Amino acid sequence: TGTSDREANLNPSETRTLLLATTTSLYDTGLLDALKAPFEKEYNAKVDIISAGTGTALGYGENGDVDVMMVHDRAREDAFIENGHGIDRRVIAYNYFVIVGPEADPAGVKNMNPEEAFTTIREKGLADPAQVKFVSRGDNSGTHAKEKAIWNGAGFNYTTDITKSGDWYIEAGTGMGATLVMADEKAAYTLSDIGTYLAYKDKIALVPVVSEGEILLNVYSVMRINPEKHPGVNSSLAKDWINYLITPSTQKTIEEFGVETYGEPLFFPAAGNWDTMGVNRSEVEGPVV
Amino acid sequence: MIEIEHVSKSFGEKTVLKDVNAAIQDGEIFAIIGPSGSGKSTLLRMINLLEVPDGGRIVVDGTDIHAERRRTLEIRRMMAMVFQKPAAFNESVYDNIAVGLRMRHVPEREIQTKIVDALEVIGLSGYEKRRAKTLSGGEMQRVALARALVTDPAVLLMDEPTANLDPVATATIEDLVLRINREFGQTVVISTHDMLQGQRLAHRIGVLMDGVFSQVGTPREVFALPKNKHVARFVGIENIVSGRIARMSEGVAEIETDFGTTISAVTPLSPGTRVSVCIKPEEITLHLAEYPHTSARNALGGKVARMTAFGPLMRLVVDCGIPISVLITWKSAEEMGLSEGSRVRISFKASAAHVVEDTGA
Amino acid sequence: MIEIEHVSKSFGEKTVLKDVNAAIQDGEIFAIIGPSGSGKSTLLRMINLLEVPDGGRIVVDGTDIHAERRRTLEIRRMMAMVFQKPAAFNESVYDNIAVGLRMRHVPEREIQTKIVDALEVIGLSGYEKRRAKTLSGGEMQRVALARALVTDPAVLLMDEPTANLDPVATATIEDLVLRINREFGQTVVISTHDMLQGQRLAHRIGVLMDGVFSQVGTPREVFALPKNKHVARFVGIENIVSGRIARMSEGVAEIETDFGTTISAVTPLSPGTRVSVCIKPEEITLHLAEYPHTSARNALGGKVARMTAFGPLMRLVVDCGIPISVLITWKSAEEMGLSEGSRVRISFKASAAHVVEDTGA
Amino acid sequence: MGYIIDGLMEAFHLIVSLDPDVMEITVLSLIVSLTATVVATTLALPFGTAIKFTEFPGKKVLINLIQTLYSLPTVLVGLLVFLLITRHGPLGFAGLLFTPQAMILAQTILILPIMVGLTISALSGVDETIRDTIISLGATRLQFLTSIVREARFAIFAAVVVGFGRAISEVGAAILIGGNIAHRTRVLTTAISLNTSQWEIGTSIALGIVLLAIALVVNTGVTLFQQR
Amino acid sequence: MGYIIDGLMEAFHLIVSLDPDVMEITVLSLIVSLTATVVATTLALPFGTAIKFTEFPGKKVLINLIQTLYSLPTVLVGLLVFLLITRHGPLGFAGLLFTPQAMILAQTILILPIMVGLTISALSGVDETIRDTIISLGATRLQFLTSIVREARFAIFAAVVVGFGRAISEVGAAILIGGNIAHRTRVLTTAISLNTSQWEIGTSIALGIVLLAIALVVNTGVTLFQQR
Ligand SMILES: Nc1ncnc2c1ncn2[C@@H]1O[C@H](COP(=O)(O)OP(=O)(O)OP(=O)(O)O)[C@@H](O)[C@H]1O
Ligand SMILES: Nc1ncnc2c1ncn2[C@@H]1O[C@H](COP(=O)(O)OP(=O)(O)OP(=O)(O)O)[C@@H](O)[C@H]1O
Ligand SMILES: [Mg+2]
Ligand SMILES: [Mg+2]
Repeated sequence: TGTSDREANLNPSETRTLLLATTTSLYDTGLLDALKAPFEKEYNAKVDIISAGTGTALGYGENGDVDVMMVHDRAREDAFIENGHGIDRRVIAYNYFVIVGPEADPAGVKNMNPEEAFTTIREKGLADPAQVKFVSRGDNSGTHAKEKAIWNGAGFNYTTDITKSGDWYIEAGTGMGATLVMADEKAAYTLSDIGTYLAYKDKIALVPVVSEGEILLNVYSVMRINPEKHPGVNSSLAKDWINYLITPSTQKTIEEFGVETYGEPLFFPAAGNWDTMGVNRSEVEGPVV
Repeated sequence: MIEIEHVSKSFGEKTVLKDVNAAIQDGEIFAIIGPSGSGKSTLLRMINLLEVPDGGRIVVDGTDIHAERRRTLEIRRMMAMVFQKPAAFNESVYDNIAVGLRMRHVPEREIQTKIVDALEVIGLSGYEKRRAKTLSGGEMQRVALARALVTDPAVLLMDEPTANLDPVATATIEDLVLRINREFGQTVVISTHDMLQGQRLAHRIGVLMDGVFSQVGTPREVFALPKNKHVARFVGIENIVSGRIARMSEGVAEIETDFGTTISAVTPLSPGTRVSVCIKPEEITLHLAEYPHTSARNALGGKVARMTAFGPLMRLVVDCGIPISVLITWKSAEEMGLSEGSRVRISFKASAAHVVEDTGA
Repeated sequence: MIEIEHVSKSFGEKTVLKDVNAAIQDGEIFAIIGPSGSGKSTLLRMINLLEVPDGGRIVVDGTDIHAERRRTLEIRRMMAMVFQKPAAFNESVYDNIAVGLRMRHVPEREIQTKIVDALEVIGLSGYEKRRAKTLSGGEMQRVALARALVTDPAVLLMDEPTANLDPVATATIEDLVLRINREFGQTVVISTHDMLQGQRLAHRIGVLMDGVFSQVGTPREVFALPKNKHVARFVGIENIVSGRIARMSEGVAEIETDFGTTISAVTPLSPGTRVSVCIKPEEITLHLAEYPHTSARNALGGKVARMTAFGPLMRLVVDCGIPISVLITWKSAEEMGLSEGSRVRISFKASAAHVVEDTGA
Repeated sequence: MGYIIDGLMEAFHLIVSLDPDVMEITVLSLIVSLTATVVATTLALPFGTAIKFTEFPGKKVLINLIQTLYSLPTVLVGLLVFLLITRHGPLGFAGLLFTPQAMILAQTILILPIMVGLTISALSGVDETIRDTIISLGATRLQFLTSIVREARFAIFAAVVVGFGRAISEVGAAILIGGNIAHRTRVLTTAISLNTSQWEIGTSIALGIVLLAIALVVNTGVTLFQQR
Repeated sequence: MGYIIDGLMEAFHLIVSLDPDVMEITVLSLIVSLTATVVATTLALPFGTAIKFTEFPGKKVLINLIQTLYSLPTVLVGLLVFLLITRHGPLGFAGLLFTPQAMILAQTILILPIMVGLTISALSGVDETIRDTIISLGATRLQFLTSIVREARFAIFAAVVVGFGRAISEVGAAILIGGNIAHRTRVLTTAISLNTSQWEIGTSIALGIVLLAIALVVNTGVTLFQQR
């Protein structure tokens, strides 16, 4: 059957289950947990969230092992969709990456634009790696992709000018949290998504040094796995989930999420902001049918 | 019947058994004696299927036991072995003895009766709950015997089963073995280094030496008529004199010894043959030097060189050119007033000198 | 000197040693004999500091060895022990023997000489490279002895060192022990269940029974004059007759036995005392029934009930109302034409009957 | 140090309050790892005995390979099992991915080499004379197995404890195969990882202590069992 | 199966081409884990021997606790070491965080319990008669240790192999303490994790195979050494 739900196979009396793969940084904000409760109630379903690195999450999707995918790496999403694994992408929210660094700001990049700041950090880092350092996620995550984009935007060739260019540039190869901790330990700069940074703010001494600039835009989207390529995925519930996310009430929940905890919102709702994000309106508001 | 046919065995470079042959009858008690390292344990282990012969075969009741792999278990279960180094399972004495029975699915109640009886017989009643690992050497040896016996084996293999036991405990065990052999017709193959034990228990003895059974025979045959000087020496015949048969007169051979003296002895061997003459110390009569000559064919004069206790007897070494050991009772030693240095005459009958051909080596 | 003073030891509920006392002189060979489980090994292990006495103390050259913990190593290094179950290190024979020397930092060249010599003496030359775990029982026992001996201990402790050896190998070992004892004045404490070995080797013997040394004395004393009937039975005196001293006449006691007969014997005990009379089988003279009466005080008629080989001798059991064992030579048995059922007379001197007081138990 | 004290306090609190979430993941941890240990033990005993007591060419090489697999990284096991049970994998039809069953499978594979290897090692510690005695007493193959294992029981229990320890403490396979789904496949180690990635160090330590606490209970159980 | 074949091919390629990046992380893996194993062994032998051959109250409890620490999750070890060596921690002044030295420390702590436990287990396999013989021959404490360890060497080598396996295959502590910094603290397991998170399964498997290959080399070395 088209929707041969594996949960149903195991236990037919159980409610339907949606398997959702997401990146750690999104999951760790707690947004998805906040969103899934009303959905589960409304649709008499269960949402099981698997959080992993962007690559792993997409990997699960490529194999048709999950029903829905939520990541924030447009380039790889495009490839994913192009390869026929994903369909019906909808953008649900956005926010901005921040460049964080030591309070003392040894490179003096505060309030520069992102590209300038990166250029300066590199320059000062090359000159005095003991004072100025940059920690990179180095793991090909969405955040890392963004970092590379900024280096490119600043006119550097990432592989030749940045990596292996000196002790100032530290390629960590770990999650966002660990990278923040490392940057903190080393009094270094790094690029972080705002959600993770806010979650870590109290535990580390890093402060945002650059938080504005178009290039820092971070777009979160959802898509379902293509049932034609992967028969057996829970397609109808996946549609329900996407549609649920773009409804105005859900968008409102997204807008308000985190205010209580952090004193500021973690996400901006996608609804009405397709321009800011540079995507089609249908990708924001068009219901999946 | 256990037929051992041309069995050989080497460990690495070292050949332990060359060509071992013997047929052990049902109901027989067969003792293997031989020097340390001669392969007694190896042979028993091969009968028990723990070791595979390199050559030859062992046939038990018509079955070549190392060839018929399908019947291995059945054959093993009709035998039981008491090892030279008895192994204790890390369990109670009770559980140690019960192992074989449990393998045969004997009901626990029956096991219990058997074990209580067995402990009684070996003199270890009340030891049921003791950790077997803490037993004394002799206690463990007896437990190992009980472990083998309770399985009622048709063939009992015992590798020096009383090595760690005092004479009183040994006697108990020997009585037990004799009894079950008589009552149940159990075949017993025992290796022992205790010559007296061989004599006491065995119907026949095999002397394992240099990779072969140098001699197989009744205890009397082996101890009184050893086949060669090596067997003779091993079974405790201390006086072995080399020589050559010079001539025969009236059916009695005159043997010129390498030490100049001449010994008369009864032997079918012909003149010219090189021989060893074995004279058991207890076959020699000892007199004070002044005693009138006796009828015994052989008589030598000498001096008492050493006197030592030898259990119920006294052992004298008399220097007659060659040292000759003589066993006499304490009583006679006392009566004769012997002491080291006393001049004496020794004599023995021509029939008391056992002559064996010297075959090299 | 090793002074054993009021030593006691229990394992759990079980009291093994109650009150053991002995003083072993420097240069003495002291043999411990006793039934299996009597605590021989335990006592040796306590001297070797492997076990701690529950009570009493062991003083070696003035030092209470279990109290002076600081000197433990020094004391251990002046001793060496040959264990009843010799343990083989999972190494070559060479390395097994070298262990103690390496611990003492003896130069490797010297070690090598010593080991070659030691292997020669124990008859295992050429065994250097053999894995010790594959040695035969007797071979391992000899290696363990070599391992102990090469350290030149002032005190050599041996726990049944020849249990797995044949008489020829045993004789070699005994000669070795006697020689080093003579040459180097080594003190030797040996436990053995081989009575003859005790007799052959020991200057003095201690009989360990029921937790105490029932008797300590020269071999002659222990074997000829056992202190009580238990010792008597243990050392192999088969004829032990219970009775009561009825009267004394001319310094000789008349003992009414529980079987009706009367035995004359020499004893300082006074009339009325309950006693056991021990008569060694070899002290008894045996005649055919028609033989004229002898001068011996004690004479009994009977019938030969059983004849068995006993090494160089023949053992007869004569039924005289009570069964009496007699040892005679094969020769006399033959000369008298004895067979089972023959009517005989046995006799023994009053001085040949050893009388011990019965003290309960 | 503050974190450690916080962790201890929180662990204490979590344990005494029987926090339902913690209870749930603890129970799942126990079920998954205990089952994997039991399955691996059941396989390791006959395998180990067969390898130890059979002579065959390449035996040493096999043992060497088994020992090499002690170094199997948990992530690699996770990946291999993933490839096996992913929807398009050979066992995809069974729908095992993201289930506790799959985690049991992965942990079993992970600890099997070490359990076989330590079983062999344990059996090597049994004296040859004991082996001969068992055979001589007329043991069937199965009786030989049970007797020799019984004799080696202390070392085998040590192997079991090692296997269990490795199973319950591993996270790589559990997270890849289980997906760390709340209320479904979240176990103690994946929860610790999650909390660590959120830098909730106190909670991580608390969960670690809970993990050690249940390991303590299991080991005490095993110890008491083996001393029977 | 495709991935596995890819992985095998890639592993083969990485090995024969002596890919410098792979060489680098392989060498670091080896250095870190071997050092940790050597340090842990050096500590475990005397500790294990002392615990085994000394009688003291609470001995059973101590052994139980040691066995419990077999279940120590690597992340927890990572966290504890992190708290110790973070800039604000008691050892912060040493600047150990994100260095191979710190990884060695963490792995040593991780495998120490299992090495002590298995040492005790190995020594328990030595017959009491051997123990008595060593003492009787007049061994000093140190000689006793070396002799008994020598006699238990097969089981101890098994313990070493287990310890090494656990060290080289662990990732939780390595990533937390080392940070998986390219060309500095990246080891095979952290590289495998990274590649897996990027869904470079072929590379992950290839690196896993490289890891097993070096484990094979190490184990073969240990085996040859112990058979000397
Ligand atoms: N695995 C082995 N490798 C090499 N030699 C061995 C092996 N097993 C036994 N041997 C040798 O074979 C010979 C015979 O050993 P076996 O145990 O049968 O002797 P034995 O007659 O029982 O001696 P003992 O009276 O000392 O017990 C010995 O010299 C022994 O060293
Ligand atoms: N750890 C222990 N626990 C309980 N009983 C023990 C322990 N060790 C020894 N025994 C008992 O103590 C007694 C004396 O043992 P020991 O080994 O000293 O006897 P032995 O005289 O050497 O006997 P054998 O002649 O049989 O070697 C034995 O009955 C033995 O069972
Ligand atoms: Mg033998
Ligand atoms: Mg003893």
